[in-house]
Amino acid sequence: MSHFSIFSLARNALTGHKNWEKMWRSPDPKKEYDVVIIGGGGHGLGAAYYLAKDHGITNVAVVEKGWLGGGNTGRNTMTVRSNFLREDSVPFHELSIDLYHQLSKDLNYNLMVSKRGMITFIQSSAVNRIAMQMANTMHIYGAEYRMLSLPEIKQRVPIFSPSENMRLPILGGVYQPRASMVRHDAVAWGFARGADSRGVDIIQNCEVSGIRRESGAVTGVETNRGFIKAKKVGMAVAGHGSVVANMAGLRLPIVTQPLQAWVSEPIKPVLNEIVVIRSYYGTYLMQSDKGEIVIGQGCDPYASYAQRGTFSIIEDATNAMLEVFPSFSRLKLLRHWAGMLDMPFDGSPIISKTDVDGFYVDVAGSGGFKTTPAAAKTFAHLIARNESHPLTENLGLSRFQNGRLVQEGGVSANR
Amino acid sequence: MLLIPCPWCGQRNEDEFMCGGESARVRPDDPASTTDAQWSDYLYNSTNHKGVVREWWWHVNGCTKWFVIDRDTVTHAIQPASEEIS
Amino acid sequence: MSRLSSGGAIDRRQVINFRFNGTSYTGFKGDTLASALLANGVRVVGRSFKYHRPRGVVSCGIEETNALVQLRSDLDQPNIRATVLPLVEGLEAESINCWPSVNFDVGAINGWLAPLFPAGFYYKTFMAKPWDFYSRFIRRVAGLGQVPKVADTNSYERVHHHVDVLVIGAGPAGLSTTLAVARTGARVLLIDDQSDPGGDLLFDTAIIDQKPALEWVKESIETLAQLDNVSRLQNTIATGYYDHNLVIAVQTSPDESWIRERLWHIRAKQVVVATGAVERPMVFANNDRPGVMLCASVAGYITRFGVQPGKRCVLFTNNSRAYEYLSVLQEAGIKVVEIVDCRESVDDDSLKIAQLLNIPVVAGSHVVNVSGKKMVRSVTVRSINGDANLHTVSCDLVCHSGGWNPLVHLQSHSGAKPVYDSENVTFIPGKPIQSERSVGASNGRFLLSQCITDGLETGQKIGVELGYEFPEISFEKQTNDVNYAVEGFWAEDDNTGKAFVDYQNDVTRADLALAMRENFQSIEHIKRYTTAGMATDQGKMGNPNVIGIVAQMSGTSMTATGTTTYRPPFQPVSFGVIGGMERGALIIPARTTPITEWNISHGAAMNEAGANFRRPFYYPKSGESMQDAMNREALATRNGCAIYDATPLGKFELHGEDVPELLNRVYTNSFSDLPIGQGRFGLMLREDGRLMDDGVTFRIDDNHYLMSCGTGAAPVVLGHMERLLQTEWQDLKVYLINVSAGWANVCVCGPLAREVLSGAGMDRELLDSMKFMQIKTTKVAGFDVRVARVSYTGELSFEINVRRRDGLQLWELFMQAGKQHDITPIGSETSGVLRIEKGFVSPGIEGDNITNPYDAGLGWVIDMNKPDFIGKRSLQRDLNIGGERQHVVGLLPDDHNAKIADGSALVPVQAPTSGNPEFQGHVTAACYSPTLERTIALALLKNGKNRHGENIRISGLEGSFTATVTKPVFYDPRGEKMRA
Amino acid sequence: MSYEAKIVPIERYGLINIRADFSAQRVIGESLGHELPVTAHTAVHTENFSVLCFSEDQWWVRCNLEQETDLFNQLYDLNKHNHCAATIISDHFSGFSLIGTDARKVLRQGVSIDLDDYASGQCTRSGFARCGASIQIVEQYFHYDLFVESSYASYVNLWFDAARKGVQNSQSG
Repeated sequence: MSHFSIFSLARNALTGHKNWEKMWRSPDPKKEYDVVIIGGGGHGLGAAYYLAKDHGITNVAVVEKGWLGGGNTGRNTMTVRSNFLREDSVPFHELSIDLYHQLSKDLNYNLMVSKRGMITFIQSSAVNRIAMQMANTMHIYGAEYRMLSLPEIKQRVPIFSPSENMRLPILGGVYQPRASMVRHDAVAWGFARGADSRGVDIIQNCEVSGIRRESGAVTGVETNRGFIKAKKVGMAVAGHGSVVANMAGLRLPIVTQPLQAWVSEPIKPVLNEIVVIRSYYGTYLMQSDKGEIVIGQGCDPYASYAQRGTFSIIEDATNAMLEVFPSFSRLKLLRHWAGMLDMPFDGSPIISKTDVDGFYVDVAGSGGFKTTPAAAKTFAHLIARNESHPLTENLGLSRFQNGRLVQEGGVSANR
Repeated sequence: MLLIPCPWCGQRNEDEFMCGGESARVRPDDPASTTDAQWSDYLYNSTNHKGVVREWWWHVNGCTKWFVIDRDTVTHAIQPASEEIS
Repeated sequence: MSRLSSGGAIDRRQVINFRFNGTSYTGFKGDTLASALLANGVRVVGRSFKYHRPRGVVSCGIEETNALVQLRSDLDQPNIRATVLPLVEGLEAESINCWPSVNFDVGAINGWLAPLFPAGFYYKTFMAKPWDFYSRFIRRVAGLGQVPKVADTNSYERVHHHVDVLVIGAGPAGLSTTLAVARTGARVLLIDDQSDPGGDLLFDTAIIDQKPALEWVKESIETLAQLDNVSRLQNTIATGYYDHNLVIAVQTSPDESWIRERLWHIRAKQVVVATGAVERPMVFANNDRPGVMLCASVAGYITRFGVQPGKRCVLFTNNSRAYEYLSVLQEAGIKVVEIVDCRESVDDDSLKIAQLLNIPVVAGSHVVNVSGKKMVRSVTVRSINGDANLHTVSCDLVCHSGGWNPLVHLQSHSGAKPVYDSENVTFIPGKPIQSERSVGASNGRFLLSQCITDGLETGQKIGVELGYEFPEISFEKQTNDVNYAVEGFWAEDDNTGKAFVDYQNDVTRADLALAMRENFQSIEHIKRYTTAGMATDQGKMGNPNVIGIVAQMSGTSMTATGTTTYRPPFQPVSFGVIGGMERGALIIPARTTPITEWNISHGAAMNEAGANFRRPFYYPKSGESMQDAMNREALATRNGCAIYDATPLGKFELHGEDVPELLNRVYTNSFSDLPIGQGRFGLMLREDGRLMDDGVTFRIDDNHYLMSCGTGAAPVVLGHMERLLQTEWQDLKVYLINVSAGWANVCVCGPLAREVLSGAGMDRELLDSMKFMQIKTTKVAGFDVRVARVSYTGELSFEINVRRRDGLQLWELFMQAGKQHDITPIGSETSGVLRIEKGFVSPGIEGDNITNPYDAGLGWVIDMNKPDFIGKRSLQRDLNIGGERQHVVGLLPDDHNAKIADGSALVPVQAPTSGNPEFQGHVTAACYSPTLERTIALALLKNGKNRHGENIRISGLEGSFTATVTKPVFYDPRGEKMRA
Repeated sequence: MSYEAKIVPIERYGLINIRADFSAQRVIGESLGHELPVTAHTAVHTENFSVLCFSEDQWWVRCNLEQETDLFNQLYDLNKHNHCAATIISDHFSGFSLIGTDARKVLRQGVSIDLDDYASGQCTRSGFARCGASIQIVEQYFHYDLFVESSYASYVNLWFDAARKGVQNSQSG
């Protein structure tokens, strides 16, 4: 792997950039691997990277039915944060932020991790109570989260000018300074390059059609490029968790729902922080490095694999946004799209063994981008050692047997 | 904005309804006799099928009736459920 | 000046003054900003995104990538396409993305550094320091225009509309379709983005049946205007095509003068996409220089605006269509010095035109470079195979045409996949997924005659499909266009300069090559790595070129390479119109009770109470702090009398012989033996054993019950029971009727409650005789009321229910009667204090989706002997395998005045307050109790039930306190007061 | 400047909700002296009252306020021997008449149903302006009576005002 730097750019400029190496190989699948990871997004590629880096397991294939990072890795709002309620959530998400902030150097690939800070508006006493609970749980785990007064919000976000007759007046906000934005595609590409250079085979356009088992244990995967033998198979297929798990004869506690995101036309920088207008419809927005205002909201309220959602979500979110940023009224919506979220019943990630020996699942939960490195690292740990990483002991499927859910607001709200 | 065929009111926008999920998820007749695994499966798991799914919808802002439709979760094409479900 | 002395659809009598980059200019009514700038000889209108290269107008339509401007003054808006911006008096516009000026832009230094900035360079560097360090600079140079400085004072509207057939585009194909469908009597709506119908015919000199095409347009419109079943909207652009044939369109400046833009939600049985096609650029070195323009657009500026964009022109093309514009150019006094055609053998029709106009054709050749920076000076031409024909031609205008791209975007939104048409070297609509048809140029039928025939035939088919009779009509129309012949051309050139495939994002052919070299194979990868097609024009012009070049470089077909997915909207849409009018009070409803206005006018601090109700938080007297007000209100309740508005609580009537059975199944306790006139506290669980709601259900009559529930839980509870009745338990005979808003519910509570009520005229005997949990019907001051003796405060308490219309009168009556007892209205925050003192568990607070009723100390409400109830099996599971659980406990802080925030964490008393102490639980609700004169709290604590008497540390952001764990009840533990 | 349409609160009216299974329908019809309408979106109009059909087992009897109690008493007791329920709901709902040449242009902002489908005399229930409404079509396109849950009435007043003449966003911003 050639080292990327300003010097390598300058050197290559002299030769018209004609000598850059491939970022990763395009190998044919071997007959057998120690581990096959299904899904070439951030989670799967990351898991392969950490299998090689942390555990020295390099005889690994990542099989991807389309192109690298073509699923949710490339369809999210690029936000990384750890403001959660539960003791099982906060440290896990904190690990993710820690890892993200060192990954560009580790991978020698610029993920453009920018620490923007996230402000969540408080518009009712009920939200205030939840925010305080979150703040205090986070405080325990060393994650900074503090209250902001209205003038403090105004000072940080000069463009913030809530209308005077807001239906739910903004009483203040909570602020996580370490919430960040990360260039989403780069996460997949960086992990891919890192894994490939350590010997992992990344096989694109390779669709899994079956998971072969013998006496309750995995023996390999059937693909459109033939059978690939492996005693350990990890699944990291955001948006298709049930489809793949079903190949192993399993049902999962998830519903696949569209999660939409959209961007404005690019404008000069006006918004540094990530802003959450929680109380109307749960709208969040931020400005990308490119200048687009990136906006998102909750899931569409039914199962769908269609990668598109209903326009009314955008209409609702727009109203919420304009209540706080009236000057965006004449900005324009440039593009909208949807990812498919495998939403667990309790909204929290599932990183788990299954009833099938050697078959492991990583289901991202309510937005898997933010957890990518932590999920990848702990998933690699689980696969390598066949036991949970300490941070994900309570994030396994067993919680759905004993009822000890890690409630962060998932499907249960709909049932 | 899906158009949901309510058997009583006709085609209406999805925002008049609430989706009740897979109709195959039926409450066990005698919950006490289920194993923990069976109960967990009923409570939390779903088939979450990619393709045509038979599911409940509630016309909350209309005739207030619950009914089933067959909806393709990939194309969103909808058919009234082809046969009665008990 | 480049304005021709005659011609164009502009009104030369109406001069319009405008300013661009600080200079004053004039144009005419009918101009766009772009045509007026060209007419004034303004060539450089903007700078490019990355290299800050000077850019000029390239097209005359919505596909424009270069001429983006910032509007100023009242119209302040960024990134407006000058090519579709109607010129209005006083318009002020500026170039974007340049400093200090468009003609001298410091950012152009990036052009010199360009070798360091290939595609994706930022992934490879800027890693020595955190990205924040670099991004501060990078962000500043990114972005296009600026957020408007002035507030938007306009009104917007959102409407729903239904039609049988929606036709999108009033060009020849759309008009023909509409004409045909209209005759059937089906409801048709024709929408078009321009101010006038005609589509490309507005920019053209086409002939239909020996007459100028625009006359045919005029006649067609007149015909349609006669028909009641046809409506037509101009200035209305379809922006997205969604599920189940929903099309969203934006109408600008509708007739209603108070509306700036209207968002249409149009649901159609059939959608006809007739959005036309746009011309594709050729890819060659320096193809972005001002003066390099699309061929049809140059003709368009001449025909529609009477503008001559140059004097001496070279045409570079790969198709026959471009030749059709030559006579327009020549007649406008533009000398076309040479036609460079990359086809080896040029078709006869084209050659004939060139011959007739006496223009030399250099076949099998291509333009390999353009010289001139802010204006074209010359082009270099060379044969494709070798150095033959190498020569330089001086010119000030390069017209280029790389063929035509059908605007398949809307069809693509609908779920269809475009397919490659090798004959026309372009992507055309694929198999429709919804009830949709594409017609005309957007369907790859580029000839005018084809457009009309396609439209008429399609219209007929649709009419028949919708079940209408269809009259005979002739499909034959005589037009003057020649056959369309095109050859794909994406050959490598001499590398003499940047050959752009995406102007706005500054993506070059070399960038595509680099991406492929680095093993980005999928077209989606290449798009993302190079950003080709991701600018504000979303690749309308350039995408097929990207695909063509990638296919050529990788040696695969266009089909195999495929397109990227087109995402809505088709054109950017202002957020203002997306939001419509739902701002301020309209964003979500604020629900009211008959007492709401009284509360507000009596100074109550209001707060959300759930289900969109706002309720008094507390009632501060002048100069009183929140805490003082709460103390006063709480003490009044405990020692005197208080009144509050309980109207927002949910109230449902249940009728039918199976109501007790239903109640037995949805509540944890038994309702089999409830006498008439009596109520019972019930606890409702979700199937997973978690708290859903609690409330009191009364038996009114034999088959008639009344259930009350929490405000926020009301819609959930009603939905829960309705679902069970209609899906799982269809055999139960129960009807549920929501009567929540029909009754005003005034609660009078406190030891003096009876005095107040009897003072108001209520029967004292009845009050004295009523037992806890009873309900009676009686009269007060002539009002029929239902009186229920229930208590959410722990005090003697009566809820008086009266018809909504009489609610305020009743409230005021009680206020009057209570005056001598100093009756005190109390808010929800005070109710919170009272409930904490009593240890009443709130399903929405202590019940945090984890707590089960045993955890909450509500085991006494559970009858596990019942055969079944919702949640029972899950409770059994919790007991069997649920492990250690969190329990509701009380906390008594050692510091009696401790200010404890709700949500504070609980840690072992010795633990440090941060850095991974053992997490034990959290405070759910804390308050200062004026009755106990100390701070108290309810909390969820791991294994808390078994830890009464232990010490624990409350760890909050504001401070840390030690406290003793107690039973979760601080006041009147036996409930003697409320039963008094 | 605004649409040509006015909003008039419907003042005194009686409204009784009827739920009844198939056999109880007949009994109720007999009691009312008129069969209940059983086709979707239809209503029957008698001299004294109208019966609006909202579902296969849900009706409204709209009458004068003066008749409400008597009619209710007459219907209520039928539940002793039949599976049916009569409930006075004239307070639970608040009525608005939307009248004018532009009534349709106001209403189409709040409902997503096809207004061409509903002829004079018909009725339906639909989503409306984030709260939902029962709608009686008095005169197609020109006169609609809308009933919303009373807790939404003041919001609906604001809504109609804005739908009629737009909101100047500057005032809210």
